[in-house]
Amino acid sequence: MEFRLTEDQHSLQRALRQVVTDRQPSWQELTEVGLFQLRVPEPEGGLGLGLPEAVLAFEEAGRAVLAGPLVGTEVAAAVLGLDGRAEVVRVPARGPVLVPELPTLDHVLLLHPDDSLAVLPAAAVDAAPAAAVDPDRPLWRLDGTPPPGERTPETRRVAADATLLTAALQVGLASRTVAEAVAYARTREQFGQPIGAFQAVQHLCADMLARAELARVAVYAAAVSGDEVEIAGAKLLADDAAVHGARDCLQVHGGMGFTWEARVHRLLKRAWAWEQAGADRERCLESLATRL
Amino acid sequence: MEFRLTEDQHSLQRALRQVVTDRQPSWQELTEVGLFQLRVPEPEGGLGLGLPEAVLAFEEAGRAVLAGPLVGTEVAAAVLGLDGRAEVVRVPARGPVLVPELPTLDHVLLLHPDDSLAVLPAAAVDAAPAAAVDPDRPLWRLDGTPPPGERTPETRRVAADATLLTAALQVGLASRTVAEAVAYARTREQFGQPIGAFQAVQHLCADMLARAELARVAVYAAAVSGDEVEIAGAKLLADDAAVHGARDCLQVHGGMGFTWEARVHRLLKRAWAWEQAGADRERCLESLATRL
Amino acid sequence: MQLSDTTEEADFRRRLREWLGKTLPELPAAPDPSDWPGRRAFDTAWQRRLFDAGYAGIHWPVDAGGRGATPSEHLIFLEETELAGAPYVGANFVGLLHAGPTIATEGTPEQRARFLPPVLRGEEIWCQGFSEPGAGSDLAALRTRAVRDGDAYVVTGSKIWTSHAEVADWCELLVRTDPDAPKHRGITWLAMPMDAPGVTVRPLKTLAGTTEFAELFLDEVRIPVANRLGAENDGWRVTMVTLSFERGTAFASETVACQREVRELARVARANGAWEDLELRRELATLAAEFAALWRLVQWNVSEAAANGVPGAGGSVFKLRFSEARQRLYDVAARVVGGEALLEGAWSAQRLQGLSYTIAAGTSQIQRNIVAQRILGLPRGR
Amino acid sequence: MQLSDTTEEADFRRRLREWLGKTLPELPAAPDPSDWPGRRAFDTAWQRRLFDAGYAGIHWPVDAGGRGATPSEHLIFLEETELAGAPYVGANFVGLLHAGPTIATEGTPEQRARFLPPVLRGEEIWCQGFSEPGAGSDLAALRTRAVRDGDAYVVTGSKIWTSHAEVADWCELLVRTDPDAPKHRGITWLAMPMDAPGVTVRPLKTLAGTTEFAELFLDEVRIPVANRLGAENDGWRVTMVTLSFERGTAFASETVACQREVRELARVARANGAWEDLELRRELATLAAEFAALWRLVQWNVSEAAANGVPGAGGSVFKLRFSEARQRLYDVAARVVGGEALLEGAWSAQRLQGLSYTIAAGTSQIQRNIVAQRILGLPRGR
Repeated sequence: MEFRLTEDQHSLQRALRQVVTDRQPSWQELTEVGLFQLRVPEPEGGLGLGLPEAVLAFEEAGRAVLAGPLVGTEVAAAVLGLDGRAEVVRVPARGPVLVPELPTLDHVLLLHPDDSLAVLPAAAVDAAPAAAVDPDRPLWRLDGTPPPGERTPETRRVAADATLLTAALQVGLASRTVAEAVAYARTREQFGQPIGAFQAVQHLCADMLARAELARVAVYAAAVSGDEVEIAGAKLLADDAAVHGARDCLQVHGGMGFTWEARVHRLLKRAWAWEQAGADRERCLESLATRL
Repeated sequence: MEFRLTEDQHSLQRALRQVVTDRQPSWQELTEVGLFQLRVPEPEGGLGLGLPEAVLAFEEAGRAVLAGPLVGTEVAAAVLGLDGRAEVVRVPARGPVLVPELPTLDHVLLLHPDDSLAVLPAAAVDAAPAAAVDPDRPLWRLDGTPPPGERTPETRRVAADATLLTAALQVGLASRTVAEAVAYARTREQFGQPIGAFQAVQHLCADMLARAELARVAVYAAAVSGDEVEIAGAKLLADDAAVHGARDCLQVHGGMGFTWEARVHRLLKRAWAWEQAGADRERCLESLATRL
Repeated sequence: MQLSDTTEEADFRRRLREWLGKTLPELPAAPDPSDWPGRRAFDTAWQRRLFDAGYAGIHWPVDAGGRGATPSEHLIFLEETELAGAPYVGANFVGLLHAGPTIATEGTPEQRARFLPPVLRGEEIWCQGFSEPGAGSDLAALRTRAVRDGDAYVVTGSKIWTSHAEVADWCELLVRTDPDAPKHRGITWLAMPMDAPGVTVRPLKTLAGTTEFAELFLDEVRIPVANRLGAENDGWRVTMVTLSFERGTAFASETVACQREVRELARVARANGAWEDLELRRELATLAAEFAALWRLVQWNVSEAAANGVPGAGGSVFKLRFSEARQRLYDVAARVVGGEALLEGAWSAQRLQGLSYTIAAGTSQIQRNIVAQRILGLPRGR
Repeated sequence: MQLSDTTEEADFRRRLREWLGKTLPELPAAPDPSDWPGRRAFDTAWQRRLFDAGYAGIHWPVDAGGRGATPSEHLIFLEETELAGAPYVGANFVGLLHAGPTIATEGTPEQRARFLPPVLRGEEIWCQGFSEPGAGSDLAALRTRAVRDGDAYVVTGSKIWTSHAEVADWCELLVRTDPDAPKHRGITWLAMPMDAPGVTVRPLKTLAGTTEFAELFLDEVRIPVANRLGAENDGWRVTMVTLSFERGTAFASETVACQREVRELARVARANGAWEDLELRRELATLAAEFAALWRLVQWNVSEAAANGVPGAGGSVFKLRFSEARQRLYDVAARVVGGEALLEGAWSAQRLQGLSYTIAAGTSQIQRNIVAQRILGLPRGR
């Protein structure tokens, strides 16, 4: 056992952080840096790396709160060998089927509750634009009955990988909330001292970190094992770390986090969106219960 | 509307607090002071008061963490006109039927999940002693199938009143946990100041108070309205205030609360016991949901 | 303890209900939230109707032009208007619930005569200039500066979180007149005309994407000394005194509204299948119990205030529990409606707005400090 | 990142498993918890078996008589012994995991030769005299006083929360030798023979009704200066140094145990119908996810410690989450078993014992302070 980043993994992490941090790289740049080709075999022009590397990359994407159909495009390339932009969309237990970024997509990977998968050319998808809460993640509402799919070992892999990569995004986002909260708490003064000196704020931040760190390790381990139930558990913890973290980050920012400009709210809105992407809480818990 | 204590209610509260505070009055004393005759009509030798007065009295009993079959004895007298010691026992969704204080009882009022009631002479109850976690509330485990009961408006009153009076006990206990935590936090010093000066401890205590106060008002209101669903809501909040409060009180006491002598643990053990007496959480929530 | 109406209260409730039943159908449609002039017109027209029916300033003293109703009647008014779906106080909020009562208590006869009637009749709108970007929960740390120049104060600084600034006629403004005094001591209360030169209003877009609030930028605004309420440097006391006017009713309408929302959510859940989820059903039941209890707490605080003149220390306890229950309500709503929660709509707007409940008017952290130190008597830290 | 065993690790695991499979059936029945001499005999016999098989002091350096295993092997040892249901370290805890490593690091050759072999062979039992009733989480505020008198220290004071004091041969004792120095500076580490005149052991009944701990009363106990580890007044550093020995394994066995308990609880729930309660089922699933992740965090911290020599700052993060998850586990257990939770039994005993997890070895409040200030770099308050 050596459950820590290898030197190569550290390098990958550093390189990606440089590309995505503090700027919004174009889709072209993300493609060039190989974000979607990490797991594609070398003979097919990819980097031939594994799920752990993909998870590290997506953690950085989450930290930078990148927009775009990240998860689906990676999974389409790595698991289905499909080129172009794609998004994995789950038919939820209730409520509408929502497809992010539909007009930019080549494929919609529609996952049914039983994990059967319909691979749809995006142009053939009948959907209407809907006003999304997250301004950086436009949504389209699917019309009519979702077409049926099929179940193969590959489709189960699509379901599991999409959940895991979304969990990685959430872990990155959760770490971002800790960083933003701490930075603000260090400088903002109230009642004559930085608010970060108040125990209430310190404890809020400490719990944020604890949630983010536990989720991070869970996501890394699930990437190494590739186990579906472990992935479900990791997603559960990552969602909690991201949503709860973004919520607390906003609380630390007080009124100043309540403005549109402060951008703290974008962390929360994205955390909410990713919480429903891949397997949601109910589905993860169901999966975990099957092994008890 | 004048939703506050009347002068008579204040007097009753003061008088009872004097009898029960900081001492364990005997059963004889409790009987003499009229704890079980509060609601019995005056022509029958009672005080002819109402549910609000009974709730105020039981709040004081809870604050003093009194032992004995308080709730059943009151309800037996007030609703069923039965003299002597009694306890209301609910047949739970799962697990054993447990009767507190069996050998001291005259009657066991056995409530089935459908609120049908079997009034049993205690001597006829077949049960074996069981080692209780709460040392001041010995338990007997019912053998065999609980005998069936009958449903009348009176039996529904028994169920509702027992739940409400237990909630009143919990409210008193919850207030006690606040008082004990605050008293300790004011005097115990760590790192050069009273621990009550640390924001973390202050916030724990503030939340304890907020839970206790909300539950108190809920219990008072349910006593005035007598409404079954309002009683269920009050019990839910009172259980939370008591159990959570006792738990936090122990945390405030740190290691010193962990000794048998410190007696803080008795608050928690009693709160756990009363949580399961009357309607428990699941039943209260079911009742609340019926009106939604 | 008594929860039911007295004969007088029942009578008051019946008449109010009759009047609402007759009046509400006559109202025009509510304007779009972004149409500020439309909102002002709608809100002031409603206020005028209240005035004509004798319900304006229901809790104001009679000698200030109000109805002088008992706290119980005030509560009945808030409950019934909310249940009937009547308009909110809206643009009249600051005038009726803060600036007005402050002037009624602390104003000279001339100030009362000048400022109070237009508020009651829905003719003048007030906004509040208290909060500043740098001050946050530490309200008394405000830095907007006023320098005396003859018969006027010259005011420079900025304010934030001002509602209805776009359509207000007046602003109740707190300014610092003595920078050397301890922070609560050097503050003065001024009535600022919003059309005074040097006043700039900039809409402030919130995380919900709306511009419910504005920032005020004040650049050497001249405000007559006659517009000062109370003594110079006594503005903190002047402002705080008004809180005693509130008598426990502050969140009454919202509590009634939350109870309605829980019931509505149960209906949605029954319709879309979420009700079959035992965990969600229990969440809804728990919320129902909490808001029912919070309503009882409102009634309790109002009764205490009626008897003792002040609402007591229960306000912080209420706000702590209410803020958290209401935020949880919208989180539960998001689970009930599923994917709809990611789309703009009533529930997601409430969820976003609701994020302010544990921040605005004193964060929950500050509320806990207050409860611990002022109610429980725990010592301040070093 | 690699979770699977290396060839060497797999080999180590296989041999250990074989040995456990052969040895455990030969063990006598575990003694009653209240039978202290019986417990000592059982625990020391187990230690002797480990010694004979080469597993004693598995993580101790070879030159201290240990096996010098890698952190990964140490973790495998803890995992396999827990999975196999092997005895706990029990009475050997302080000797093997604290006093021993401290002596191995800071002791003179004579001290190492005198004290270490009996610990490894299960011949001498140690207890810990650190905590005091007045100090609590502020461990360094200890007041037990030691005054030098010739070649001995004369010690007077009291200690609390001492496990196995009834059957211990030695006590690793922290005493104050310089009352005028800053509180961390005037402390000295002494090895105290438990049979020294003036030592009184009083069993301490805990809220669980058991006497797992004792109080020590020290009345002018003479302890030879030769029993001092490190320099006078340097005891705080001496004690803290040992923590680096732990290398992330502190809660490894308990984490494995909690995973087993969650599975057991699911079995109980399936048997008694609680599994039909969706909310409870989800609680169990959540706990399963958390303990699985906590086990991964143990593996992470151990790997980091193996590479960097120290376990890093992750310890506080782990303890925070683990303490709370474990307490929740027993609260959920109480809901699963229903009325049984009010009766003495394994689950209620665990629930009561578990109340200490957020208190002992630094309260959760202290852990959060540590995380906030040492890891996140937030400033100390005034």
